[in-house]
Amino acid sequence: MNGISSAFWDLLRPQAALAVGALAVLAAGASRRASLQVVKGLALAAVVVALLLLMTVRLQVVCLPLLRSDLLGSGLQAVFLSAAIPLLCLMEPADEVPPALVLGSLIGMGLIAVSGNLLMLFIGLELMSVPAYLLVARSRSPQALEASVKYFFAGGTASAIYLMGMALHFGAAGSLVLAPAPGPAGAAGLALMAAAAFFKLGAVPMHFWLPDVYEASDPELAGFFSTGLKAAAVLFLARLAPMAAPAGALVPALAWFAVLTILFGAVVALRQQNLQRLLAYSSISHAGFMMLAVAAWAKQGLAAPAAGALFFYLAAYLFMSGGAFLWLKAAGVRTRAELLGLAKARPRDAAVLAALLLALAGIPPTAGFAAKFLVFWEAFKAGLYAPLLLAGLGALISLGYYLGLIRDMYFDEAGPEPAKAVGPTPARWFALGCAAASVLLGLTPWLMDWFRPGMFGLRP
Amino acid sequence: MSGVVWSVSAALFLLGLAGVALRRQLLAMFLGLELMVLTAALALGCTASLSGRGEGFVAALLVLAVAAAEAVVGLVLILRVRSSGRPAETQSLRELKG
Amino acid sequence: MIPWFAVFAGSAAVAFAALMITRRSLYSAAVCFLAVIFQLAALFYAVGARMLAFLLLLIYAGAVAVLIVVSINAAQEGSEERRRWNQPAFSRGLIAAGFLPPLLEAVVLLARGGTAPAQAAPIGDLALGLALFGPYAAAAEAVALLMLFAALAVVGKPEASR
Amino acid sequence: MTQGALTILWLLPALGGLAALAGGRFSRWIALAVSLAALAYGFWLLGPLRTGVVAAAPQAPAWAFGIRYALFCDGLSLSLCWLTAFLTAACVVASWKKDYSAGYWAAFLFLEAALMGVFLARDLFLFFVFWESVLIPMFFIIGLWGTAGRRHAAMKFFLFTFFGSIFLLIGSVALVTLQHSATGVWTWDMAQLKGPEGRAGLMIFAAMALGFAVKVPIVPLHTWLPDAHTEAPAAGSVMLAGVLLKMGVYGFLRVLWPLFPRLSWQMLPLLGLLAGINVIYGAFCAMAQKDLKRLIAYSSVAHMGFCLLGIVSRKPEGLVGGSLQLLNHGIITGTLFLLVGFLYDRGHRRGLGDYGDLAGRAPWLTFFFGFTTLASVGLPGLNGFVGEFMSLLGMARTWSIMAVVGVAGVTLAAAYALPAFQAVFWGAPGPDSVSALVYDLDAREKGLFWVMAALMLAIGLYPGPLLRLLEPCLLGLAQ
Amino acid sequence: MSSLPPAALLLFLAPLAALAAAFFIMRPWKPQWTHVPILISCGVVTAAAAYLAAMVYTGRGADVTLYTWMFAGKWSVPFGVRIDGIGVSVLCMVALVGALIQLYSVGYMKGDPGFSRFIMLLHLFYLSMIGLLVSNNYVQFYLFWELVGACSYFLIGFWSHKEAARKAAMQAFLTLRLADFGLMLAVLLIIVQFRDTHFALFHAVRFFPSMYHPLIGLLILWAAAGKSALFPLYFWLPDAMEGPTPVSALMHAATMVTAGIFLLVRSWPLISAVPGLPGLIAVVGAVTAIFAAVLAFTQTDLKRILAYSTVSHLGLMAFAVGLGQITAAVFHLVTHGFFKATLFLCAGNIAHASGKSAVSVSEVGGLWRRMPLTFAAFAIAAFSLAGIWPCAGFFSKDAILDAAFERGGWAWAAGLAIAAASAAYIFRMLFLTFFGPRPEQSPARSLHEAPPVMAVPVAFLALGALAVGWAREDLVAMLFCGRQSAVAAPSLPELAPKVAAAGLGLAALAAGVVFALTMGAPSWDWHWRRRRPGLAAAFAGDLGWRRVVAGFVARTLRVADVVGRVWDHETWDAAIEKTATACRALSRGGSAMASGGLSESLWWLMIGAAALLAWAGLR
Repeated sequence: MNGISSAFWDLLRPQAALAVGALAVLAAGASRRASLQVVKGLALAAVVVALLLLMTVRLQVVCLPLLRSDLLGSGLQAVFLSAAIPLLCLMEPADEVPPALVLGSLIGMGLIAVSGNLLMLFIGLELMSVPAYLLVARSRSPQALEASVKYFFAGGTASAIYLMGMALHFGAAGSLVLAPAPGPAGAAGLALMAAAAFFKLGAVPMHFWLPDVYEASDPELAGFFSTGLKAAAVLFLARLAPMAAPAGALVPALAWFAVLTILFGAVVALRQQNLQRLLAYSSISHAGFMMLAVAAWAKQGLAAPAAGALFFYLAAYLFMSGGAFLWLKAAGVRTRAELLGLAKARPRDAAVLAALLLALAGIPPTAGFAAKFLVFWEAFKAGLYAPLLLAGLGALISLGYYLGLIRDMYFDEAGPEPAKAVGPTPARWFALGCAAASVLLGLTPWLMDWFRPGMFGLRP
Repeated sequence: MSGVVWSVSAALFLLGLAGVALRRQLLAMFLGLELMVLTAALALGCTASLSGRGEGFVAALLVLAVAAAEAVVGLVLILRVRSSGRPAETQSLRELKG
Repeated sequence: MIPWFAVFAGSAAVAFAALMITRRSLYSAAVCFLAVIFQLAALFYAVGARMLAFLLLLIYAGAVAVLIVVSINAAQEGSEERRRWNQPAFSRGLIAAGFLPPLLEAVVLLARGGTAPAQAAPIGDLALGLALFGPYAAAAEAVALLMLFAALAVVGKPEASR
Repeated sequence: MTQGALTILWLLPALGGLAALAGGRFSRWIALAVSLAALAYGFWLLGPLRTGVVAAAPQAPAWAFGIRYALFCDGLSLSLCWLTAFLTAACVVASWKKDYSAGYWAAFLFLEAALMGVFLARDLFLFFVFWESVLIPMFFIIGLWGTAGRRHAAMKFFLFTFFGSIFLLIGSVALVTLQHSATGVWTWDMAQLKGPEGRAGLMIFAAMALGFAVKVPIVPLHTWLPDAHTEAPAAGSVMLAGVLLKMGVYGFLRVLWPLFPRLSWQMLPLLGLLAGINVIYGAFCAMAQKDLKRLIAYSSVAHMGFCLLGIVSRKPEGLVGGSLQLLNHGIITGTLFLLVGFLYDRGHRRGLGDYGDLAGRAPWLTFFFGFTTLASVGLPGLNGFVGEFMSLLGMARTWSIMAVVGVAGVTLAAAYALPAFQAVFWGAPGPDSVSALVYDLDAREKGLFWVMAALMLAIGLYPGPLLRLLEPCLLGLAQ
Repeated sequence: MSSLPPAALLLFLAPLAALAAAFFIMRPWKPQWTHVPILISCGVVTAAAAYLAAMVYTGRGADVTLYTWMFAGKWSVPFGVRIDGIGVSVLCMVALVGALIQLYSVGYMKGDPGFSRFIMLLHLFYLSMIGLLVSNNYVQFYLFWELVGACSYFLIGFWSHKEAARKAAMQAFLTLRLADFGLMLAVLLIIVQFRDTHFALFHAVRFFPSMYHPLIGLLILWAAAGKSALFPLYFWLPDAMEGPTPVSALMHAATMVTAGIFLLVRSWPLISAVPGLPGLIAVVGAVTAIFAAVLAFTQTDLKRILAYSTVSHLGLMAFAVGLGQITAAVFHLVTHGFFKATLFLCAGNIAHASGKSAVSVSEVGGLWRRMPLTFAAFAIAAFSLAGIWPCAGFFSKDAILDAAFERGGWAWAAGLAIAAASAAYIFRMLFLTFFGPRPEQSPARSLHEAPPVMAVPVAFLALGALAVGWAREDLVAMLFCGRQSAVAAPSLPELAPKVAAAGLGLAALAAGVVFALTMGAPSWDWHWRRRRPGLAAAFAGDLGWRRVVAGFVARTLRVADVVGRVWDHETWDAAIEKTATACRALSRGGSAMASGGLSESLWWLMIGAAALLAWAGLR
C-alpha cells in the first residue's frame, strides 16, 4: 500500500465501511440462510458505522490528485447518510439486492463529497446513479420499469455531456483538478458540466425525468431520492461552482435557472393529483432555492455563512421532504382526493402532514422558514435582488398547493374514496419524528452557531 | 493533429446526441449513448497523449470501464421492457406523464 | 504535414457513425457501431496511445459490442427484422464495407514497421499502470465497485414482471 | 420589567393552547382561565411599566447573525396586549354555548400568544416570526369553523398576507445588511437599527410599508378583508377585526417611524392621501353592501383610515389619537361582530333584508346594537369619537385638506351604519325574513355587552388614564 | 366667580340619577312608573335653572372646568360648565318648557307599549339640551350637539313600525350629520387657529380675522342652518312631525332647533369679525322665513303647518342675528319657545282626542265649543305668534322689526312681509280648526277636552306665552351681566310706536283677509286646490326642493354602488382572483409539457445544455 498515504485512508473511511457493508449484505443474501431482516440490519449497521466514521474524518482540507474534504462536503455526507436510514428501515426488498444498491449509491455520494478531481466526481456521479436506476426498476409500482428506463437514458445522456465537458476542460487546463480552466474551451467545458449538474438537481429544462421517477418509485425510495440524491447533486454543483474562470462567472446563469426552477416547479405542482408527483414538483421548486443558495455562495467568493445557509437548507429539507414521503408511506395515501376530510378520520396523521406541509411552505415557526430566510438573506448579501424577489413569488405560489392540501384535509368533508389503508407503524414514527424535527429545528435556526460559521472554508 | 481529434470527437458527439434523441428504438438510442461516451473517452485519451499528461489516459480508461458498466445496466433494462411484452420503443413508455 | 492516417481513420469513424444512426435495422446499426470502434482504435493508435487502442478494442469490441448484438437478437425474436437478416445481399455488403478500412490501416501499419505515422512519443504503458494503482487507486477501486453494482442489475426478477 | 416577565405574557397563552388541545371536554374552561389570567397579568404589568423600568436589556447572547430573543414593552405595546387579552376572553365567553372542538379553543389561545409576541417583540426577526405565526391559527379558525365560503376566504387571507410579508422579510433583510455594511455590526434590534438614506432607504421603506399596508389594510390591498370577515366564525371576525388589523398600523408606528424618521415625514403626502382614500373608499363600499358582516368589514377599512390619518400626521394629538383609535376600533368592531355572531346563531343569515323589526322581539339586542352602532359612527361621549377627533385634529394641524376628507368620512359613517341598523332592527320584515327565529340575549351575552358598553362610555367620557399611558412613548415620534 | 355653583352640578346629576334609576330600577320593576323619577328630576332642574338665573341676574356668572377630557402634548380639552347671561336665559326657557312637556307626555303616551322607553329617551334629550346650553367650550358643545341629534333620531323614529317615521328619522339624522360636518370641521379649525376652544376666549379677547376665519364662520352657519332648519337644510323638520307630538313640541319647536341659533349667538364674536357673514345670515334668515311662511299657508296637516311656522320663526331669529340684534334674537327664541310649544300641545290635544297621530285640516272645525281650554290656549299662542300687543310675541317680534326698520331697505320690507305672512297662516289655522265647521270639514264625534294632566301644562305654557313679553327689561339685564362679552352686543332697541303700529296693522289686516278667505262662502282654501292640483302639488313638494334633495341622495347611493360593487368587487377583486386562475392555467400548460415521452425529455436536456453553452459563450 506504498502509494496510498495515510490521509487517503482518513477521507475514505466512511466509504470503505459502506463498501464492506455492501459486500457483507450480498454475501448474507447469497448464503440463503440469513433472513431479509438480517440483511436490512446489516445494511443499516453499515450506514451507522459510516456515520460514526464520518465524525472522525479530520475536517481540514486535504489535497490529493483525487480527494479533498471540507466541512460542507462532510456535512452533506451526514445528510444523505441519515437520509438512507429511514429508507433501509422501511423498504420491503424482494431479496438482498436493493439494500446493497442503496449502500452502493451512498458510496457514490460519498465519493462526490470527498472528490477533488473531475474524474473522481464523474465516477462518484455514476456510482450514485447506476444503483439508483436499478432501485427505481425494483419498485413495486407498475410503471417502475418505464421510469427507470427514462431515468437511465436521461442520466446516461447527462453523464455523456459531463464527460464531454470534462474532456474540453482537460483540453483547456491540462489537468482534471477542480480548478478554473482558461479560455473559451474551459468555459464551454464548465457549461456542459454544469448542464449535467443541473440535470441531476432537476433544474427546470432538464427536470422531466424527476416527476416520473418519484411517482413510480416507492414512497420511501422517493423520499431518499428527494433528500439524499438532491443533497449529493447540490454538492456536485457546489464542487463545480468555484471552477468558473473569472470568479462568479457562472452565478448569473445559476441564479436565473434557479428562479426558473422555483417558479416552474411551484406552478406545475398546483394541479398535480398524484401526491408523489406533487411532492416531486415541490422538490424541483426547492432545488431552485438550493441553486439560489449555491449562486449566492459562489457570488460571495465561497463565503462561509452562505455555505452554512446551503447546509441548513438541505438539513431542514431532509426532515421536511423526507418526512412528507415517509408520511405517504405511513398513511398509505396516494392521490390528493384521498386526503379530503382526513383530519376528521385520522386527526393525528393529518396534524403530522400539516406540520410537514407548513415547514415545506416556509411558514415562520418551522425550519422551512429558517432555511428560506437564510437563503433569502444570503441572496440579498450576494446582491441577487431580482432573483430574490421572484423566489419570494415562487414561495407564495407554492403556498397554493401546500395550504391546498391542508385545506383539503381540514376544511373539506370526506371525498368519495377516503383513504383506508394504513402503512407500517415504524413509518408513522419516522414521519412524526421528521415533523417534530422540521418544527423544532425552526425554533432554533441559531443551530448555525454550533457550526461556527467560519468553518465553511472552501478554498478551491 | 489535435484539430483532427477535436473535430472528429465533436462530429461523433453530435451524431451520438442525434442518435439518442431521434431514434425510436431503445437499442438504437443506446448505441447513440455508447457512441457519445466513446467519443468523450477518445477526446480525453488523444488530448492526453498529444499534451503528454498521463492523467488523461487514466481518465479515458476508467471512462471506458464505466461505460461498460452502464452498458450492462442499459441492456438489462431494455430487455426487461421487451420481456414485459412491450416493444422496446419510446412509444411504449408513455404512461407516466403530467 | 497532414496526419493522413488519422484523417482517414477519423473520417471513416464519422461515416460509419452517420450510417449507424440512419440504418432502420438494428443489426446494421450494430455492425456500423463495430466499425466505428475499430476506427476509434485506429485513431488512438495514430495519436500514439497504443495501450488505449488495445484496451478499447479489448473492452468494447470484445465485450460490449457482442453484448449489444446479443441483446438486439434477443429483443427482435418473431419480428420481421429477423427475416431480413437472412437476405444475404443487403447486410453482407455492409459487413464487408465495415471491415475494409481496418484492413487497409493494418496494411499501412505493417508497411511502416508498427510505428504510428505521426511522430508523437508514446506514453509508457508502465506509467499508465503505475498511475492506475498509485494516486488513482481510489478511482480504480470505485470503478470496480461500480461494475459490481451494475452486475446486480441482472440478479433477481423485478417485482413488476413476477 | 425583565425579559422573563414579558415572556410570560405571550408564553402563558401558548402553553394554555397546548393544554387546551389536550383538554378535550375541559378545553373551553382552560381557554377561559388562561385568557383571563393573561388579562390579569397584563394589568399587573402596569406596575413595573409605571415605575419607569421600560425595557430591560436583553440578556440572550447574540446568536448567529445578530438575531437575539429580545422583548420590550411600553404604553402602546401594553395597551394592545390588553386589547388582545380582553378580546380573546370576550371571544371565549361569547362562543361558550357552541359545541366547538378542543382545537377551536386552542387556536384562539395560540392566536393570542402570537399577537402578544408581535406587540412585544423588540428584535426585528422575532417580530417577523410572530407576525407570520399569527397566520396559522387564524387560517384554521377561518377555515375550520367558518361559514359556507370559508375555504376560499382562508386561502385568500393567508396568501394575501404572505404576499405582504415577503416584502417585509426582504425589507428587513436589506435593512440589516445595509446597517452591517455601514456600521460593521450584525444587529436585528429595532432600537439600534437605523434606516439608510437615499434610494436604498426609499426602497426598503416601500417594501416594509407594503408588508404593513396589506395588514392595515390600505385600500388597494384590502380585498382579503371582506371575505375573511364574512366567512370567519363570529369570534374569528372579532379577533380578525379587533386585533389583526392593528398589527399593520402598529408596524408603521413601531418599525417605520423610528427607523426612517425623516423619510417617513417626507412620505406624508402619499400616506396621507392613501389614508384619506381608505376613509372615503371604505365608507362608499360599506354603503353598497347587502351583507351585514361585509358592511362592518368595510367600515373597519374606513376606521383604520382614521387611525392612519392620525399616525401619519406625526403631531402629538394625531399619534396619541391614532393609537387610542386602535383600541377603540378593537372594542367597537369586536362588539359589533359579537352581536352579528349572536344574530347569526339565531337566524343563520347575515343579509340586511333577512331580518326586520327585531326591536319588538329582542329589545336588549337592539339596544346594544344601537349603542355600538352609535359608538362606531363616532357619537361624542362614546369612545369612537375621542380617537377620531384627535386623529383628525392631528391631521388638521399637518395637512388640513385630509382633515376635511376625514370629517367627510365621519359624516359618511352615519350614512352606512344607521341604514344597516335600521334595516335589520326597525325595518318591516321582508317576505323571507327570519326575524321569527330571533330571541333575546341571555344573561351571559348581556353581561358581556355591559362590560363592552361600560368600556365604550368610560373611554368616551374619561380617556385620561389611557392617554397618559400612550402619550410618553409616542411623543418621541412627533415631528 | 371661579367656584362652581352646586346648582350647575345639579343640572347634570339630577337627570343622570333619574335616568339611571329609571333604566335599572323602574324599567324592570314597574315600567309604568318610570316617569316618577324623571318628573322629579325635571322639577329639580327647573329649580336649579331658576336659581342660576337669579344668580346671573345679580351679576355672578361662572366658568369652571370639571376635568380635562382629552389631552396630548401641549393641547388639551376640558369638560366644564359656563353660566352666563345668554346660556341661563335660554336654559330657563328650556328647563321650564321641557318640564311641562314631559309632564304632558306622561298623559299623552299613557297607553303606548314603549312608554318607559319614550320617557327615558325624552329625558336623555332634556339632559343633553341642558348640557349643550351650559357647556363652556366648543368640543363639549359639539358632544351635546351630536347627542341631541342622536336623541332626535330615536325619538322621531319612536313608532318604528311606521314606514314614514323610520324614513323621517333617518332623513333627520343624516341631515343633522351633514350639518355636523360643518361644526366638527369648524371646531378642528378653531383649535388649529386658536389652540383653545373656550367660549371665554372668544368673549374676552378682541382678535383679528385670519386665513381660516371666514371658513370657520361659514361652517358654523352651515351647522346652524342644519340644526335650526334654515333654508338649505330645513326639509327634515316638517317630516320630523312623524314623531309623537311631545317630541315635536319639545324638540322641533322649543329647544333642539333653537340650538343652531344658540350656536350663532355663542359664536357671535367670531361671526361679527367676518365682514360679509352677518349680512349673509340675515338674507338666509329672511328667505327661510318668507319661504316657510308661504308653505305653511298651503299645508293641510295641522302639525306640518306648525312645523313650517317653526322654520319661518327660526328664519326670523337668524334674520335678527344677521342684523346684529343677538339680544332680540335670544328674546324671540325664549318667547317662541313658549308660544310654539303651546300651539303644538294644543294640536297634540286635538290629535290625542281624535285618536290619530296626524290630523288634517279637513278633519277639524268648530272645536271651540267642544275644547274650550285648548281653544283659549291656542288663541293666546296664535296672537303671540302673530305679534298682537298683549302677548309675548309682540314684544320680541317688534324688537326685531325695530332692528329691521333701523337697517331699512330690503330688511324693513322683509320684516313686514314676515310679520304679515306669519299672522296669515296662524289665523288661517285658528279659524279652520276652531271656528264653525266648514261644509268640507267633518270633525270626529269623539272630540272632547284633554284630561287635566295634559290640560294643565298647556295652560301654564299659554300663560308663559302671555307673560314672558313683559319681562323684557329683566331679560335684557340678565343678558349683560355674568360673563361680559368684549364685543358689546347692542341692547334692545326702544319700542318705536310707529313700527309697533305698522306691525299690529299688518297683523290685523292679514287676520281679516284670511277670515274672509277661509270662512267666506266660496271656501277659497279648498277651492284653489281643486282647480289647480299642479300648484297644490308644487307647494306640497316645497316648490321642487324635495326633488333636489331626493336627487342628491339618489346620486350618493349610485356613487356608492359604483364604488362598492363595480370598482371594488367586480373589477379589482376579480382581477386579484384572476391571478389565481391564471396560475392554474399556467400549471395545466406546464404539466402538459411533461408529455411522458423519453425523446422529448432528452430534447429539453439538450436545449438546457445548449442554453448554458450559449451563456458561457456569450459572456
